[in-house]
Amino acid sequence: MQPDSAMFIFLNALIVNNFVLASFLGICPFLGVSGRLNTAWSMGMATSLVMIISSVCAYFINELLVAMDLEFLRLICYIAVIASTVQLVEMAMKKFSPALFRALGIFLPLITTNCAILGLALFQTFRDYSFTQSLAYSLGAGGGFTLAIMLMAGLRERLALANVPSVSQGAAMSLMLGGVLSLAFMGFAGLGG
Amino acid sequence: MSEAMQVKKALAPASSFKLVRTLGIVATLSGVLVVSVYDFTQPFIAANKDAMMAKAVFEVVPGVVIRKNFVLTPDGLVPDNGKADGAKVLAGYDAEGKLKGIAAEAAAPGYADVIRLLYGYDPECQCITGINVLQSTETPGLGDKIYKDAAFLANFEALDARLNAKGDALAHPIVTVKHGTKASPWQIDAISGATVSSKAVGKALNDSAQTLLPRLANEWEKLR
Amino acid sequence: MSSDLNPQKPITMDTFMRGVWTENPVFVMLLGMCPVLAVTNSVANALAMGLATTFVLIGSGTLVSLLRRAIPKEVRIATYIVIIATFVTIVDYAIQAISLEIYKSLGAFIQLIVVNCMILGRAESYASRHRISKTVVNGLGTGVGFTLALLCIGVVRELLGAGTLLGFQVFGEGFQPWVVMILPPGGFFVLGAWLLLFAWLKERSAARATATEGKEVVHAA
Amino acid sequence: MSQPPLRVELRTSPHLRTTLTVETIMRNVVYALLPLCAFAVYQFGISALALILVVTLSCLGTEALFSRASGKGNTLSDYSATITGLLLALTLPPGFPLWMGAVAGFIAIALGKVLFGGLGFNVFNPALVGRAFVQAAFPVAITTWTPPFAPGRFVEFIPSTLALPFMQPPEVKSWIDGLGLDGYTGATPLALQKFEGVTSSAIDLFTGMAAGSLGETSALLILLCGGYLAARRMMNWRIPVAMLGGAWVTAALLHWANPGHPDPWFVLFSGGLLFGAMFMATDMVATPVTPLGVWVYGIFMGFLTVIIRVFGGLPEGVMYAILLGNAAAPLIEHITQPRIYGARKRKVES
Amino acid sequence: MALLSFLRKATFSHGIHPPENKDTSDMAIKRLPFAPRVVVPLSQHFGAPAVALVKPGQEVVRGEPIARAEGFLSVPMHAPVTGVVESVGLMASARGPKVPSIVIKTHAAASQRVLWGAPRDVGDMDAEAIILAIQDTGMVGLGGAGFPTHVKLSVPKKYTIDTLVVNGCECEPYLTTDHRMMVEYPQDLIAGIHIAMKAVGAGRALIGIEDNKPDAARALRGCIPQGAPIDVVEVETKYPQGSEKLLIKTLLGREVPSGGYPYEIGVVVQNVATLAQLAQLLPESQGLIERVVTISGPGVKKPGNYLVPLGTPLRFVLEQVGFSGDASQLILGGPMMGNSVASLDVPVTKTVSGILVMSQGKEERGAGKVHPCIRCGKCLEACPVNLNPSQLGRLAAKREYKMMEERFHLNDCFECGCCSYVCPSNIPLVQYFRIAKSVNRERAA
Ligand SMILES: Cc1cc2nc3c(=O)[nH]c(=O)nc-3n(C[C@H](O)[C@H](O)[C@H](O)COP(=O)(O)O)c2cc1C
Ligand SMILES: Cc1cc2nc3c(=O)[nH]c(=O)nc-3n(C[C@H](O)[C@H](O)[C@H](O)COP(=O)(O)O)c2cc1C
Ligand SMILES: Cc1cc2nc3c(=O)[nH]c(=O)nc-3n(C[C@H](O)[C@H](O)[C@H](O)COP(=O)(O)O)c2cc1C
Ligand SMILES: Cc1cc2nc3c(=O)[nH]c(=O)nc-3n(C[C@H](O)[C@H](O)[C@H](O)CO)c2cc1C
Ligand code: SF4
Ligand code: SF4
Ligand code: SF4
Ligand code: SF4
Ligand code: FES
Repeated sequence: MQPDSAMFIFLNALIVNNFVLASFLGICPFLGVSGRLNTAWSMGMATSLVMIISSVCAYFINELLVAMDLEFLRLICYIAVIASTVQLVEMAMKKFSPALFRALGIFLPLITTNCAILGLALFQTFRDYSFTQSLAYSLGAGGGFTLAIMLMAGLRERLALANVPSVSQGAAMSLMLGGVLSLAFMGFAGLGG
Repeated sequence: MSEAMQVKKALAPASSFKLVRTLGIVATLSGVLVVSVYDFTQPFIAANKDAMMAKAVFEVVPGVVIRKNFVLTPDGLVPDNGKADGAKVLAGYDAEGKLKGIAAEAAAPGYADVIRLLYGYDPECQCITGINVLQSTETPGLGDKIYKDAAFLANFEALDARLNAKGDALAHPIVTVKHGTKASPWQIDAISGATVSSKAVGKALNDSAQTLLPRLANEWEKLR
Repeated sequence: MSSDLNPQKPITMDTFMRGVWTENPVFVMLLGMCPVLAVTNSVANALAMGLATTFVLIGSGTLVSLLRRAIPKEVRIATYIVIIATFVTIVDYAIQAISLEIYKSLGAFIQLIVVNCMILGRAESYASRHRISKTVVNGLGTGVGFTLALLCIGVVRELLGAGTLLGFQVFGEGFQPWVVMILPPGGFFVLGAWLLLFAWLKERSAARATATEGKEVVHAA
Repeated sequence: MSQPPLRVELRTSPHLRTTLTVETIMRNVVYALLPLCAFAVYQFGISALALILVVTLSCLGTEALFSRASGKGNTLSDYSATITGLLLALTLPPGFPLWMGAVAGFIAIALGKVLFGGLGFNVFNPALVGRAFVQAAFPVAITTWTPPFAPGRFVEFIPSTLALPFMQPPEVKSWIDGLGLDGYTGATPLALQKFEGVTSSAIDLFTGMAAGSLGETSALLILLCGGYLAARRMMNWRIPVAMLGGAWVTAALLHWANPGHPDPWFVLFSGGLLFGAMFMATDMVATPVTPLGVWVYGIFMGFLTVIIRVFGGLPEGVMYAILLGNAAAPLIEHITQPRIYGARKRKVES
Repeated sequence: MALLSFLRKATFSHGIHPPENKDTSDMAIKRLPFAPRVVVPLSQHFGAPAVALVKPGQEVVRGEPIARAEGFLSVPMHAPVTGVVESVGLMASARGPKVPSIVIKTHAAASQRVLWGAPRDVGDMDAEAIILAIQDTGMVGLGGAGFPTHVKLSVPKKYTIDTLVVNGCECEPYLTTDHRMMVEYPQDLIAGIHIAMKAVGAGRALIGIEDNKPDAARALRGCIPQGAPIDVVEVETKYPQGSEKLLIKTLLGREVPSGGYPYEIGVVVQNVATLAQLAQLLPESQGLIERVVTISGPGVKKPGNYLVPLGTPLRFVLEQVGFSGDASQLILGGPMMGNSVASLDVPVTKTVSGILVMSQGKEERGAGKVHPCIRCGKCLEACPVNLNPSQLGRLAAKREYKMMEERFHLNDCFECGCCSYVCPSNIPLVQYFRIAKSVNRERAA
C-alpha cells in the first residue's frame, strides 16, 4: 500500500497507530467516559461525527487561510469554527432528530474542545492531506477512538465486578489497561507496509 | 482579521453591542500580539528551516553550496514559487554553480509508521548518492539502524539508478536483499534483524526513482 | 471552600503550593492527559512542554485577570479560548524560532495546549476572579506542578528507555535499554505506576494513622 | 424440645458437587506442560532449563510477595502462578537472558494478574502480558534465535543466557557460527518464510526439529498434551478448534487468492499458533464465557494471527492476536448472551 | 447434529449427570409403623395454610379431616393416625421457623385401617366435580413444590389443553419413590391419568420416564389399554429432566414462555406419584395421609422405599431404619433440590420425597475452598434455561441484584442447582440467586 493512499491513512489511524493508543489523542474521554459500554458507544459515535465535521471544516479553513496568507490565525480559527459548527449541528440535531440528540447530545459540548478533535485538524494540516485523505483520516480516527474506548469500556465493566485491590482502583488501573491495550495494538505494526 | 471576528460572532449568538465590542477588543489585542510575534520570529524560523534543509541536502548530495527549489508539474520542471503543484525537487550546486545533483523526498510504510526520507541523485553517475531519514518512528535498537548504522548507509553512497534504454523506467529496480547477499550495485544489503525497515527504505527509493527519474530525463538542462 | 478562593486574601505559600502539590494537575486532577503521555518520552520534551504550558498559563491568566471586569459573562468562554489560543500561537512560533528539533518532536502537541482543560479551568475558576499578582503566582504554581509531573514521567521513561538523561549517557555502555518505556505503552505504564505509588503511600500512611490512633485509645483505657 | 443427637450441617441445595475443582484443573495443566518443558530441555539444553526455572520462580515469588502484602494468604497452592511461569518460559527464545526472564515473570504476575485482583479477575492472559512487555522492551533479545540440538548444549550455556542484570546480552552470532551447524541462519521457519520465501519441511515442523521458542517447536507433543487436557475436560476444546480453523480458513483464502502467501498447513504448524491456541488462548479467565462467544473468540484470534503474519511487520502474530482477543472478550460476551429458555418473541409489556 | 438426533434419546439441552446412587430402586415399598406421636403442620405446601378443625383432647380417627382448606389455593389436612389431639400450636418444621401444627398422640392399640370415606364412581363425575373432589383429598404435587393439584388442574377458560404430561423422570440422585410407584401401581397410575385428562380436557397423555428405569416403562406399557391415547416415552437420564419446563421441551419441543405456566402452551404436568395416589384416593373419597419416601444415603443402615404416615417425626423414621452416628447432613428431598435440616423433630410432610443421611464424602459441597470465578463457562453449559450463572454470580457478589433481574434474567432461574454442581471454583451460585431473588422480592414489596 502507498503511504499516501486513503486506505493506508484510514487503517493507520484505526489500528496500526491507533489514534488513542499510539498517537495519544483523546486520552481524557478514553479514561473518563469508558466506565460503561453504552455511554462509551455514544461517546464514540458523537466523537466520530464531530471528527468528520471538523475535518471538513478544517480543510476548507486552511485552504482559505493559505490563500489569504493568514496561516498564523490557523489555531484560533480552527478552534472557533469547530466549536461553532458543532453548536450548529447540535441545534440541528435537536430539531430534526430528537432521538439522536438524546443519545449523543450531552456529549457534543464535552467533545468540542478536546484534543482529539483539534489534534485531528492539526495533524491533517501538518501532513498536507488532501480532501479525500483528510476524510479517510477522520474516519480512521473516529473509528480508532470508538474501538479503543469500547474495548476499554468492556474491560472496565468486567473489572467493576472484580476484587480489584484498593490501591489499583481508579485512574491507575485504567492507565495500566490502556498500556496493555497499547502493547497489544503493537501487533499491528507494519500492517499494510 | 475579519474571519476571526466573524467566528467570534458565531460563538455568541446573543450579540449585543457590548459583547461584540469586548470581543472585538480582545480579538484585536490577540491579533496584534500574534502578528507581532509572527513578524518577529519569522526570520529566525526561516533561518532554522534553511539550516536544517542545508544540512539534510548536504548529507545526500555532498559538496552542495547553493540550493534551488523546483517543482515537477505535468508540464515540466518549474521553479518553486509556492503555487505550482507537483513533486518537489531540490537542485544542489557547488560554489561555481555547477549542478552537483538533486534531492527529492521518498516515503514508504516501515515497521512502525511511515518512513520519510530525502535522497540525493547524481545525474553524472546516474546513481543515488545518499539518504537522510526525515521522519521515522522505527524501534530504537532495531529499525533506527536505517539512519544510525554506517554499514547500511554505505549502501547509498553510489546506488545504481540508471534508466533503461527506453528511458521510461530504471534499468534495474532498486531492491533490498537479505543481509550479506548484496551482489549488484542496485541492491541494498538489509540490516539483519530489521529487514522490514530496510525493505521500506528500498521500496521508498524505488517508488520515487521509478516515477521521478524518467520524467526528469529531459529536464536536466533546465537545472544546469 | 478553602480560604485561598477568597479574592481578598494576600498571596501565601499556599497560593503557589496548591498547584504544585495538593492540586497537582496531573497526579491529582488528571487533567491534560494527552500531552502528559505523548511528550514525556524524553526529559527534554517534557521540560519544553512544561515550560510552554507554564508560559501559556501565566500569559493567558494575566490577560484574563486584566480584562476580568470588562468581559461580559455571555462571551466569557469564547474570550478565554481566543486569549489562550493567542498565547499558544506565540509559544508555537517561539519554539520554532528557538529549535526546530524540539518543535518537530513535540509535533502538534504544542498547539494542543489550547484545549488543555487545565488552562481553561484556571482561567475560568481563578484568573477571572483574582488580581494579576495572585493569578501569576497561582499560574506559576500550577505550571510548576505540571512541569514537575511531566519530568517525573519523562525522567523514568528516558532513563529506563534509553539509559540517558537529557541525552547524556547515565548507565554506561553496556546498559540494556527498556525500549518499551519510550514507546506509547511506556507512557501509560509510567504514569500508572506513579499513581499506584501515590495511592500505596497514601493507604499506608492512613493505615499507620489508624494504627497509632488505636494504640492511643488502648493507652488511654 | 430436645437437642438433635447428631452434629449435622445446615446447607442449602445442591448438596452434591463435581470432583473437578480449580486445584485439580490447574494441577493437570502443570502435568500437561511438563513433557513440553522436558522436550525443550532436551532440545536446547541447560539454557532452557535455567530459563524455565528462573521465570517460574520469578512468577511464584511475585505472587507470594503480593498475596502476602494484600493479606490473601497463600495463593501459590492453586498452581495458577506456576502455570503462568511455565507458559511464559515456553514462549521465550532459548537464549533469552535470564534476567529478562525474571523481569517478564514479575510483569506477568504484577501487571497481568495482581493489579486486577488475582486469580479469576485478570482481563488479559498474564503470561502474554509479561511476554508482550519484554518483547516491546527488549525487541532484539526476543528475536534472537539459537539452533536446536547444539552439540554442547548440556554442558554449556548459550552466551546470551548469562547476561548480567540490566546489561546487554552479548552477540550470539559468532557463537552460532562456531557451532559449525550447516546452513543454520538464525531464523525461525516463520521468518524464513516471511522474509525469504523459504518454507520449512512439514515433518520438521511437526516433530520439533526447527528453531523457535522453547515450547512451540514440536506440534506433535503440543497436540498430545493439549489433547490430554481437552479429553479430561479441563480445557475448552472449542477454542483451539475455532482458532486453528479460523487461521486455516483465512490462510487458505489468502493462499488461493495469491499463491505467494503461505500455504495454510504451513501456517497451522509453524510458529506459536498451535501452542498458543492450545494453552494460551484457552486460559479461561480471559475468554468469553458464553458458548457462542467462545467460537467467535477463537475464530477472531485465528483470523488476526494470519492477518498479522501475512500483512504485518512481524513474522509472528499469535501473542498479539490472543491479547487482542482478550481485550475484545467482554464485547464478544456482550453480544453473544445466550437466548434463554422460553424467551418471549416480543417484549412483554410490564 | 440433526442426523445424530435420531440416534440420541429425546432430551433437552445442557443439564448434568451426577452419580445416580439409586441403590433402592429394586426395593419394594414397605410400610413403616406408626410413631407414638405425629405432627401435622397446617402449612406444608404451596398456598394458604389450612384452618384447624380440631381442638386439643379431641379424638380423631385415621383419615378424618382435621383442617379445612382456606380458599381455593389451599387444601385440607386429614388425620394420619387414629388418636387424640394433644395440642394445636407452633412446632418445628423443615422450613426453619416453627409453624402452627396439630399434634396427635397415636392410640397404640387402635386399628390403623382407614376408617373415613365412602366409595363413589369417578366415571360419572364431570371435570368440575372432579376438581372439587380432588381439593377434598388434600392432594398436592408429590413431585416437586407441592402445588395443590386441583389448582393445577383448573385451567383458565381461555386455554385449551391438548396434552397431559406425566412426569416419571425422577432425575434426582438417590430417590426411587416414583420408580417404585410406577412398577408397583401401574394400574392406579393409568387410572389417575384418565381422571386428570378428563379434568383438563386433554386428548392425550405422554408419560416421560428416564431410560434408567426400563422396568417401569415396561410395566406401564403393559397396562395401557389398547387404543388409549397414552404413550410412554423414554428420555435421557439427565438432571433436571424431571423439571416440568424441560420435560415439556423434551417431549413436545415446546417452551413454556418466560414467567408463564405450562397451560399457556396447552400442557399440564403431573407427577406419577400424584396421579397414582389420586386414583387410589378419589374413588374412596379419602384424604392424603401417607406417602412413599425413599430413605437412603451412606448413613442409613436399612435403606429402602417406605410408606410413611404424614407427620411422622424424622427421629422415629431414622430409629426404624437405623443410621450411623457420623452423619454430617440430613436432607429432605433429593440431594440437588432438597433442604437440609438440623432437627430430628421435623415431621415428614406431603412434599418430602426422600430422607437422605449423608456422611462426609468428597462429592459433597463442603469445606472446599471457594475461589473466584475462573470463567470456565461450565455453568453456562450446564444451565438448562441458558442463563449466564457466571455473570449472575459476579453480580451477586457485588450485590447488583436489580441488574441481575433486569439484564440477566434472574427470575427465569428455577434453582435447579446445576451451576453450583459443576462450578470448579466451588461458588455457591444458586444459593446466591435465592438470596438475590428474595431481596428483590422484598424490595418490590
Ligand atoms: C518489538 C519489536 C520491534 C521491532 N521493530 C522493528 C523495526 O523497527 N524495524 C524492523 O525492521 N524490524 C523490527 N522488528 C523485527 C521485525 O518484526 C522482523 O522480525 C525483522 O525485521 C526480521 O528481520 P530478520 O529477518 O533480518 O531477522 C521488531 C520486532 C519486535 C518484536
Ligand atoms: C405463584 C404461582 C402460581 C401458579 N399458578 C398456577 C396456575 O394457575 N395453574 C397451574 O397449572 N399451575 C400454576 N402454578 C404451578 C407451576 O406451574 C408449577 O407447576 C408448580 O410451581 C410446581 O412446579 P415444580 O414442581 O416444577 O416446582 C403456579 C405456581 C406458582 C409459583
Ligand atoms: C430442577 C427440577 C427438577 C425436577 N425434577 C422432577 C422430576 O424428576 N420428577 C418430577 O415428577 N417432578 C420434577 N420436578 C417438578 C416438576 O417441575 C413439576 O413441578 C412436577 O412434575 C409437577 O407435578 P406435581 O404437581 O404432580 O408434583 C422438578 C422440578 C425442578 C425445578
Ligand atoms: C487450559 C488452561 C490454559 C491456561 N493458560 C494460561 C496462560 O496462557 N497464561 C497464564 O498466565 N495462565 C494460564 N492458565 C492458568 C490460569 O488460568 C491463569 O494463571 C489465570 O489466568 C490467573 O488468573 C491456564 C489454565 C488452563 C486451565
Ligand atoms: S422430586 Fe426430585 S427426584 Fe423427584 S422427580 Fe422431582 S426432581 Fe426428580
Ligand atoms: S440454578 Fe438457575 S442459573 Fe443455575 S443452572 Fe439452574 S436455572 Fe440455571
Ligand atoms: S462454573 Fe463457576 S468458575 Fe466456571 S464460569 Fe461458572 S461460576 Fe465461573
Ligand atoms: S449468604 Fe450468600 S451472599 Fe451472603 S456471604 Fe454467604 S454466600 Fe455470600
Ligand atoms: S488532553 Fe484531554 S483529551 Fe487529550
